[in-house]
Amino acid sequence: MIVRRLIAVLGAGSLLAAAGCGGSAPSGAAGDAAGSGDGPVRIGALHPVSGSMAVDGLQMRRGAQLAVEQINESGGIASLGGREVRLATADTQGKPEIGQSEAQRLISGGAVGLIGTYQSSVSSNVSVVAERNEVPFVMDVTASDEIFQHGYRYSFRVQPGSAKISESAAEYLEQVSEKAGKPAERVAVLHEQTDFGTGAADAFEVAAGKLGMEVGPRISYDATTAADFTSQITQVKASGADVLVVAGYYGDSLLIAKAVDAVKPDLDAVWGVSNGAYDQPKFVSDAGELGDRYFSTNYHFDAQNPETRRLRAEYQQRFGAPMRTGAVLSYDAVQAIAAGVEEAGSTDPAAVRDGIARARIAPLTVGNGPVRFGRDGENVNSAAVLMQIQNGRVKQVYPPEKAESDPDYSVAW
Amino acid sequence: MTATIDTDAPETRAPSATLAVLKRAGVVGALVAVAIAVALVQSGSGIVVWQSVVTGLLTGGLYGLIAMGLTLIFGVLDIVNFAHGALLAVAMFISFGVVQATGLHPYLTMLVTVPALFLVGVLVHRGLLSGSGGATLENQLLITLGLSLLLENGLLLFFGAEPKNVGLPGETHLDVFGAVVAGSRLYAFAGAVALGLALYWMLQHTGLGTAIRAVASNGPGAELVGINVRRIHTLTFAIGAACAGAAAALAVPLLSVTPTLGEQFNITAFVVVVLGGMGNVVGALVGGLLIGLVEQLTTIYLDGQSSLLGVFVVFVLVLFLRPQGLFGRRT
Amino acid sequence: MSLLELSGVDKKFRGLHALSDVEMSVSEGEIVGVIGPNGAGKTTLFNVICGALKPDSGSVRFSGTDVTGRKPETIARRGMVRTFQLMRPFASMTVAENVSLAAQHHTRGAARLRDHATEVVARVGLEEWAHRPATELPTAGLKRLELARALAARPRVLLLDEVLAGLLPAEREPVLDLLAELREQDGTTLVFIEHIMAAVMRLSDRVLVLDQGAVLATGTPDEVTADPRVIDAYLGEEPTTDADA
Amino acid sequence: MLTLEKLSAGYGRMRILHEVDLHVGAGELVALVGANGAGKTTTLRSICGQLPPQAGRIVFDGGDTAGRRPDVLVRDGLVHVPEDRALFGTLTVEENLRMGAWTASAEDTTTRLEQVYDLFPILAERRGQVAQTFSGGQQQMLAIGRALMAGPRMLLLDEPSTGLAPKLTWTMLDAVREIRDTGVSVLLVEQNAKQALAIADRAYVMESGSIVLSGGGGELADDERVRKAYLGL
Amino acid sequence: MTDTAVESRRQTRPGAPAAPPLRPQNRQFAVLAVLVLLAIPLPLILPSAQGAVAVRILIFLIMAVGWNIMSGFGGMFSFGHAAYFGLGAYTSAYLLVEHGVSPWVGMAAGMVVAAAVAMVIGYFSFRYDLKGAYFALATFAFAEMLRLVTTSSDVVNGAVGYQVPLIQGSSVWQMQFPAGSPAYFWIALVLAGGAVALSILFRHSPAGRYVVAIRDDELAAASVGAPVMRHKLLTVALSGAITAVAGAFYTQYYLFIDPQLAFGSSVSIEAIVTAVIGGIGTIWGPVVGAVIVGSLSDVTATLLATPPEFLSFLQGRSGLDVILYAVMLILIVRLMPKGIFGTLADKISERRRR
Repeated sequence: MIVRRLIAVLGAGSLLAAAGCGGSAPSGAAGDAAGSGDGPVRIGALHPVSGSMAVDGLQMRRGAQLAVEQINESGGIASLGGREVRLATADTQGKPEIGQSEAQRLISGGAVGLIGTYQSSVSSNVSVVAERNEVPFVMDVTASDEIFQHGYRYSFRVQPGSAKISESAAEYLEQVSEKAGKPAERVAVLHEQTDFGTGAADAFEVAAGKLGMEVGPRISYDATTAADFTSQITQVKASGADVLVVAGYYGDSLLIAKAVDAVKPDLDAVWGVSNGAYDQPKFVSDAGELGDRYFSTNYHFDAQNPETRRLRAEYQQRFGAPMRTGAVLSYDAVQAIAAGVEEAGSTDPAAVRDGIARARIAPLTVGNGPVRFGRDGENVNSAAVLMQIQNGRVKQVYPPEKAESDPDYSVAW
Repeated sequence: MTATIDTDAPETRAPSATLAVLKRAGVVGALVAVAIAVALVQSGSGIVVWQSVVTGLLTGGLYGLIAMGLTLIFGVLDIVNFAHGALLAVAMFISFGVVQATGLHPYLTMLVTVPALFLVGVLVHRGLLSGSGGATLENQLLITLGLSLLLENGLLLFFGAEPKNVGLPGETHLDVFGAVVAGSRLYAFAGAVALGLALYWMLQHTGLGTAIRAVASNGPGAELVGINVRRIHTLTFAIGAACAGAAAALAVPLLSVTPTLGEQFNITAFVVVVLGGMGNVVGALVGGLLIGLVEQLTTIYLDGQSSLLGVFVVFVLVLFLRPQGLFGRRT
Repeated sequence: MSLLELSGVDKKFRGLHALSDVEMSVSEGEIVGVIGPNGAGKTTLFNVICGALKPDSGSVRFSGTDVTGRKPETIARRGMVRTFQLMRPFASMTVAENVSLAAQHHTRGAARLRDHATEVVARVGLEEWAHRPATELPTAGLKRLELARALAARPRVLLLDEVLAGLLPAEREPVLDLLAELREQDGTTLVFIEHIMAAVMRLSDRVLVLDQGAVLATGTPDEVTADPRVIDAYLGEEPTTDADA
Repeated sequence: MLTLEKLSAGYGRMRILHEVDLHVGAGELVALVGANGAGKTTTLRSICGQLPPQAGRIVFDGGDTAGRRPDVLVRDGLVHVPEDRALFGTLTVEENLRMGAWTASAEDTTTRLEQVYDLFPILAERRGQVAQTFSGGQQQMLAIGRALMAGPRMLLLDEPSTGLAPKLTWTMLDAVREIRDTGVSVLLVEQNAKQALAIADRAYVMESGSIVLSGGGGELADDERVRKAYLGL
Repeated sequence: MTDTAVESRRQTRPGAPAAPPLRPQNRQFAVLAVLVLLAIPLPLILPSAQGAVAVRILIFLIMAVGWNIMSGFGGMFSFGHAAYFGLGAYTSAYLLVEHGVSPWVGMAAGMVVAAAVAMVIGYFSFRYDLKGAYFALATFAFAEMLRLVTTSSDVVNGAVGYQVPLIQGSSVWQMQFPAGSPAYFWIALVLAGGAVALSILFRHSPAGRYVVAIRDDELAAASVGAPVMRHKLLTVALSGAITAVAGAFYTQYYLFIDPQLAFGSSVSIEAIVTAVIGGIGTIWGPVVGAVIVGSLSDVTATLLATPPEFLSFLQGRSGLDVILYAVMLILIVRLMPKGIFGTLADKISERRRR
């Protein structure tokens, strides 16, 4: 008796909660659930706006919002008679299972496509949801290359994959060091030991090997516990390597820079690959002089593109913070979906998918041309750029056509 | 009249206890020496191993520092304080905030963090842990677990997840027989030793310290000599929290300050506490050094493995074989 | 033939000699009382017999087999069951559940278990309490529950640790009657620690006196109570004159 | 000094003491004897504040002790030495003694420390030794010494002879009488009836949670009924 | 003798409570059946996002039931149930991805592996007599070790983890269905119902009664013949196996698993918190707890998406749901140590007795 009553009460409670969730979708969601009504075209954005990734998540959500505003200002979707676009947002909390249910919610709310999600584990889940529902999913930031090995039809990615960045890093390193007259021969690699760092280091090792560089020592570390890298840097110093490649997150990369400053190994360069710190303005201010002349190969907003400059200025003005590359990628991802709708002339997600596959989008991030998706869903023209901290600023230095200034192949100590 | 009662107490027992501790210290020392020798063979580079040992000891000092407050709470109140790491994070944020607001030298923020954490400790103990609801071990564990989630996410809610950094003004590097030591780490290490000695002195030679040990040794007995046990418990918890405050000020130049930074230290600190024997402040310091070494040597032994793995292996071995810790006495 | 036999049992705690060289033999159907002042080692003796403690040396034989250092549950299942001086009910269970648990190792099936438990509960006079939480019982009830639980395990030898302590004189009678009946009807062998001498006198065939871990005397109740050493051990020595000096 | 009026006490629903009346005058040494499980220890635990009474009153020095914890009563001069001695095992002898004077001034601590060392010289010899390495007799001396450090006006002693060899028991009880002679009231719980009755001014005999006999110490010592209460003859 | 027995069963005196039913499990099974029947139409009624929440609740439920058997009934406070969840998840994922074995077989294999590991960890912990905090810390250490070893083992894809390949169409044997299919919910419902049924069966079996007695008083239980070690091992094995089911189903539903998701300490904490909030050591506590904890993050998400006026400052802030559940955990432990269900059940049975 008691039990049943209790369960009934709780059941009612959870139904209420569930109803509440449904209610959180903007009103009218049910009306155009099929995506065929006259209302705005809905694009779903999944980002971690709570939890430890919230800062980046929020940046990306805002970047997507700016893209939607830009589209509407320039007349909406022309092929649908100027229909407006609206962003439907969701918080993944950085958890795959939340990401999955939120993706489901956005899709049943009538989203024609999804963007997201900043984390590989969440993107892995959302890509499956997208595939099953036959709704396109354009990834803005997602490092994992694994997702694109399943032959999913509905998954796309704007940013260059981890392997591509690593290959570019090896290539740029070879060329830049050669040009400076100090060709890199022996490269030490220090990487965090999860998926992200290991993947980057593996790809780099292969690419560098092909270019005739010797990789070693390779040292991995646990980013969640490492508090001091003096020993690792001493090991690098003892090995006689010319260059130190670092694939890590922000905090650990900062500690590595401090240890390099302490040990002062005999290096020609410190080189970030997909690094979370060495191309961040925050690193410049946190590390100060000891970060000077650090290189970083990564995806990046295109600092040479006036459109990008305009967008970043607007972001800075509206939100009081510099716009990060992730947010610019979200902007591009929304543009990709909008272009897909434009191309398809329909809000049917399957048609939009084909539209995206056909579309060409001028990106605000660095690329070798317009965003164009290959068979596997990867952006064929995605590219990584080399940045260096010069005089307290992060500058694009290579390849030459993207360079703001010349690379300075030397170290500060 | 004098009552003389002849006794059969073996008088050799006290010295033999000291001897046993020395013997165990010898065994541990020998194990460490062997471990270092193996590392030398494995790595092939003297300087790398030496740097690892130095780094391990310095990091270990930090672990000892953080574990001191925890061991006090564990030993006297029998509370597995899962919120200790979160308290450390709170103290770090206070320290960071003070540096930001006033430009004070990071170490001087101790003047704020220590009293602040002391107060937090009083509030937490009085508000959450003492009294009937907190009675059983599991309940206290769950309450402190809840508290750590609360504090971490509270910090997240109000300060965001962006890591914050505090530099040490006038940071220098020293050369110790070829190994490089950052001044900030050396100061933190010295601070850990000083704090450990201060705590030890306080426990051994002050009335309050003796009372704390008395309560730990026999709570009902302490009540029978007129000690207000609940007050001593609160004070002990507050002192333990204040230790986290001191640790925070010493460690703030070394780490990126994030709401969840306590997590990485929490479990290490528990290992240190168990290793050193619960309630044993000097044991915590020694245990900290050992764990620091274990971490560094793990990375030499097992390339590609997390340094935590070695820590957990040592932990499990200690739990099974010497649950009273290296320097504790089996009860 | 002796059913339970201890020889040379020694047990030390941190230098304290809790039992030294204890010899003891109990025949089938016998009732043996164990007496001795506080701290004499009586409960330690039970702990060693029932496997809760391992003796440092010496052996415990039960029904012809050596059970020294065997696990308590093994010894219990063989038919040697004890009660505890400080009552240890299963706090989350009712009285009947406490009792039927003890019968589980020889009786299967919910209905048969319940019948068995009901019978035992009635036998110790706890019917009214059968379905209440065991923790609600008063002292006397808990003592009976200890007894009931041990009985439900179908003991051949029942070791009772102060089942009468804390009972009012009026409450003792039925328990004593029950113990007597156990031997008469069930043929159970009883070894019991007791301070209440009237009970020891009335029930025991033989009495074993422990003092400071050693067997001070054995014999019939009359022999033992007349033994001056026993009286000394109990009431303490007379004041000696030289101590006044 | 101390009066119990119809005191009933116990644990939870379990009642162990049934309306106990008892009185200890100033400077008196009163023995409370009885068989195991008669309720003697429970009586002491109630008096010292560890176990709140279920009914009845405890009046110490003219005031009701209701709701006062042991640490508060110690400040008023009522000190309890429990049967398990409750020593601080990891502390040295001297630390144990100094803790005994937690409520006293530094001056008093020093003088009392000397007095205790005078009473039990062995403690002075081993002042630096850790208490848990002591034998039973030494622990008992330390426990009493620690209680004296508080400067008690009334001492509750629970079975000071437990675990002692018979010869030592007497010496111990003699020390108790010595303490009485310094003006401290003592309520002594003993199973060791003969000796307790021999030194007590007055005595109560307890059985099944009630007082069944009372009278002068010497008078009860010869009383056949005491013997019966123990041996049940 | 028989007469008194009958009389006491007939129960005439007002003071004595009535004899409980001979098989109390029958009533609990009935309740379970009703609950399951009521839940069957849910996925057809709920919008799909809420359907996903409902599945998540069921996963929490299985985890909490598993934890409750060991820590609630058995009193062995585990702080490392992520170990068993993760073993279930990884075993099934490994078998499916590397060897194409059906997830159902993988689930069964995961149960076996988890039970075996639980028994090994348990054996050593009991052998060395770890109790209370030490036991909790040891279980935690084992779970963390599994996480670290998995992270760096190429055999199981290291930190990358496993992504379950998507198949075309739906297959019960492969446990894959189209988006929004109610089948996932129904499978989870069967598994959760089975877990609760197993927990009921166990609780009322001779073994389960021994386990509870051992929890209450180990020596007393041994003294009436309860085989202590064997039953403790049985308990941890059963607990591990049930928790492994949650892990295996999780992998199959979310189609992705990595070391942090599988063995991370947050998994252990979720299992504990769910059972504690509902009520430790009761059959229905984990059920109640799962409904609350499982839907909590969605309730807060809703609250934050469109916050009421006085909470508007929280919009866009993070961590609120965890704060809520932390506060709930602390309050429940302080004020209702038996959890929501345990406390209510006590109150009601007390009132009934009066």
